[in-house]
Amino acid sequence: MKIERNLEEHSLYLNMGPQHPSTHGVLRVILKLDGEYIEEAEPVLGYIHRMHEKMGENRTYAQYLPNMGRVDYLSALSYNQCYVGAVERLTGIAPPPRAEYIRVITTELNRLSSHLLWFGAYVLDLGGFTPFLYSFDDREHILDLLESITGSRLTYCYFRFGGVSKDITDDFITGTRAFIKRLRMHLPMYETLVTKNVIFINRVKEVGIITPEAARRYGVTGPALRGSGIKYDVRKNEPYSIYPEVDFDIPVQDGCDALSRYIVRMLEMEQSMRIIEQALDKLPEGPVMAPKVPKKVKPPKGDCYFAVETARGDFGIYIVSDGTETAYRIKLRTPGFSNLSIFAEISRGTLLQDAISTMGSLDLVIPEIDR
Amino acid sequence: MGTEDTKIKLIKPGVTSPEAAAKIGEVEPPLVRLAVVEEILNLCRANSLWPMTFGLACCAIEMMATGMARFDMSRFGAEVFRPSPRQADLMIVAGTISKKMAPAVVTLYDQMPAPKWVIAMGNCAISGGPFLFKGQYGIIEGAVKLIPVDVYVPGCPPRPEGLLEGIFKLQEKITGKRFWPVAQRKSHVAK
Amino acid sequence: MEQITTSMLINELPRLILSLVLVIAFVALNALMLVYMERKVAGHMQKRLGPMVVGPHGLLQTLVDGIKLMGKQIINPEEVDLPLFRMAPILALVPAIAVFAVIPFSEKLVARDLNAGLLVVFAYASLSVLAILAAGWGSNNKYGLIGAVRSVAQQVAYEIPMLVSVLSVVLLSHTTQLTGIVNAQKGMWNIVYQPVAFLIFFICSVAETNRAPFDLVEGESELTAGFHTEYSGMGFGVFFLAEYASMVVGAAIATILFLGGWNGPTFGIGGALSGIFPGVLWFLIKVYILIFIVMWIRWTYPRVRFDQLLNFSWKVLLPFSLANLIITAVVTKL
Amino acid sequence: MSYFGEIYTGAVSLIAGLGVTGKALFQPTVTVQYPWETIDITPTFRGHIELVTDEETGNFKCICCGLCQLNCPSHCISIKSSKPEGAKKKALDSYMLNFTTCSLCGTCVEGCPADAIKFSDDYNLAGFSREEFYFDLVKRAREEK
Repeated sequence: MKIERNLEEHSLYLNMGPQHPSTHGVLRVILKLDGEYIEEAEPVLGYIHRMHEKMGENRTYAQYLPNMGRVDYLSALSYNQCYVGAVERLTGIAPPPRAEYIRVITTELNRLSSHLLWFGAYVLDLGGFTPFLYSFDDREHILDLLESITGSRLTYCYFRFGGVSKDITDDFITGTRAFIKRLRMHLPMYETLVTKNVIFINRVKEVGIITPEAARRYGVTGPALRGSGIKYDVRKNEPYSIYPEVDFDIPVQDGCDALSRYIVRMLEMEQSMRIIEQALDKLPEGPVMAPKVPKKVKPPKGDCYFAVETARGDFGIYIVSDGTETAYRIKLRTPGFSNLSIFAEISRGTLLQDAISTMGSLDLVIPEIDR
Repeated sequence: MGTEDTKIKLIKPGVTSPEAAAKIGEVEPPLVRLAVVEEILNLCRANSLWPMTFGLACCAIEMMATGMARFDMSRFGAEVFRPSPRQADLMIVAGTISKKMAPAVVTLYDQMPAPKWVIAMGNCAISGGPFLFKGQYGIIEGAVKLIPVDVYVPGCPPRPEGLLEGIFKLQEKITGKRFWPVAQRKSHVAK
Repeated sequence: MEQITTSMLINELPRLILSLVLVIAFVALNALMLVYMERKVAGHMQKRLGPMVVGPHGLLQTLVDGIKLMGKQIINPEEVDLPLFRMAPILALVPAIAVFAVIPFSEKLVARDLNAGLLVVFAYASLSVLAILAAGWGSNNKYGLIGAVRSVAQQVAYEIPMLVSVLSVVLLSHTTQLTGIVNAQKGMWNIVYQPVAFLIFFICSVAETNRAPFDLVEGESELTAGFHTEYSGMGFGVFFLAEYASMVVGAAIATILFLGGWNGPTFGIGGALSGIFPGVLWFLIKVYILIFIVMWIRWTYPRVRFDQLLNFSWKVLLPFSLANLIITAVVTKL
Repeated sequence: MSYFGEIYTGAVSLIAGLGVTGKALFQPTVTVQYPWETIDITPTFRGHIELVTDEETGNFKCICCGLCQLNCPSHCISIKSSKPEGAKKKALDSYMLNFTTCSLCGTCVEGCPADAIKFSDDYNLAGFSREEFYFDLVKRAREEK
């Protein structure tokens, strides 16, 4: 029997955000609740709109670099890599091989740190506090390593057109190897503490189902897509940098739920470590900057699109150059925006707590969505 | 529960700016002020600064890192991150305040019970930081344009030590003296 | 009738006042200790130090926090139901304190040794849900309201298996007087005969005190601070006090029912040890160990989901406790 | 049977989780007690910029070309220089850094043709007003000397 009800009378509007512990920043979600069931969830964006695209039209190509560390501060180096790659493609500068290797090593370290932070923050969303501190403890080691090379802990501005700003040291290499050893020892601990925990499994299993069809429709990318059984990764599908030269797998799970996305990320950490190890083994000698990089980068008229795989998915930059020192238009295609847009659909009819686990499993970084 | 008593000893004059006190309106100046009681209260307040779980952007990650095992803000009694502004003493503005977010920031500040303090963490919260350019349309050029700021911690983002130093400065501001030694800076070769 | 009242007053009033003062002092001191312990346990579990600088190893940290909370502005948010809003914290604290009237800390140290002590405990314990409901309803906050509604469902679901598991203890010791139950465990603690009942009781008492992983009422990541979202200063402080007081109550009842109360261990090598400490100390040691386990659990697990919480109670705890009760009944009859 | 199986595996997983945190309880802490101890700040750390002085002459290495000012994405550097009568080179009058808008990208240091600026290791700055972070680098460098 279908019970007819006047929804207007029964539903409760709940404003989650812009300040809320589990929206990871300043996302606002207007929830229409029936009891604890969500009838409608409407994300409201723009609370941290920082004019990145507009700034691209106001700054020279080199001056725009620091912005790339701040669009998505958790995987800043991937963004660095994408922008630098796009400008290099436009201007035809080719970075030396050592620079490419260093880029991949540091980017993968950055991916590890991003995934570690996500892991901790996700368990925190689900109410577990201690794993958060453990993963931060591991993450601090990555930050130490990256700081010794790039000079900053979070918002890196390290890559340059035609190379990287500073060569890596032997200390960095030994430190990285030691860290990988350490993380390999710690991952089983995380598995016992969280992955196998019955409460955790019950919270994430069959929650936030993204069907492959819906994922395609919304343009979901990254681990969220691979958790739905679609094997798409920019590093394999449109290889860039030295990714074709290293051997790694793309973890795919076909559960379509939050648990699958979780497992994909945990497996990706292992793959990142594999990539770093191989890159360190193969690291060629040589300069880290291309010999002829003009002081003022002035790409010829034209446009170009370059995409990389960040920790959150497919990030692309589209640059239109009018031949001057400043870009005519810079368009950022950020993965978080597409990943969030599916939230309204998949959270409908679920419990309030499920919505939290779903949102956490999408790994949102709000400044990247609002740009 | 001595409601009258607590209502009187609300705020130490000079802790937040008079403009701020006037803006809030609710905060009455103490009728009777006992110097000893004030001093003890301030000592307690300085050592129990509960921040609000409130992150805006990049600096929020460093704020979290300050609470984590390596830097451990809890040593100073400041790890009790309260998600509700009603229970917080300290607002760490960690990140860029966009124009859309500004009313929410002001609301959150107003919701906090006095005495309350604000730390502007990072360059964005101080002055708009790297997002300040001629013709910018989206951000507030510093938290101080919205709410009274007590301590500024510059950096992009500041290291966790910077935030800890900011908390020490705030303690200094509340009690009038610095409790902890100044960190001896030493540059080392990386491990 | 009149004579009885006067004589009662003369004899009982000093005793009553004394025990009230003692209990309130104990509860307050205990809360200070427990919050400190909680922060230290959490800190070291997370490989950090916890409070360090206020007092030696941060011992005075919670005292400082308490004084600070007293000195905060008291805010009455707009459109709150003021009587309810202000009453709720007190309503939460009073039952938690009142229960101490019947809890025997040792053979002699008990304010009122009622022969229906167990029932009094549960009567008071179930009052706490009213306080949460009043707080959530009265504060005119949607998070608070959802928290309060969750609390009611949770309390109803967990009280039943709790009472049923307690019944099997009552069957064993043939009394509901708390001292009687302890005295019945002189030879062997009830936990040996009733491990299932103990587990169920323990889980339920964690749920009743709204501790993680059952802290849905104030589930930080969904409901910001749940029912006490709108409480500032001492209003929040009193809720905090009540939470820790009811934690002690839960652990104390578990100790009395299953762990032999003030008796030292009488079996194994423990038999030699039991004479060392006075009864009160044994009692407190057991209570604190149980509280430590509650904290350990809190800092380890994520939060359960609401429907799973209810399912767990109705589908696992209740059948097990009923089965346990039936088996106990049959065995004692045999 | 799966009903009991689930309860059993669930209980085992919960106890295993307790084991992890219980073990951590007795492991040494990783906290660095900040004001008393400090972490090694790497030499590459990017603090605010400082002027470099020539060790031989004691003068600033800065040649007042203004490249840093020009390259800076957030326009936080302003240089004033003058050419004294008869002198060959320009002399630095003031070098103002508005650290509150700096993004620590390093463009100024890398672009400097004379290696006249470097990153400081001021990692724990904090102050009561934002004007404290409008650095007059010339004055700062002289004071340090």
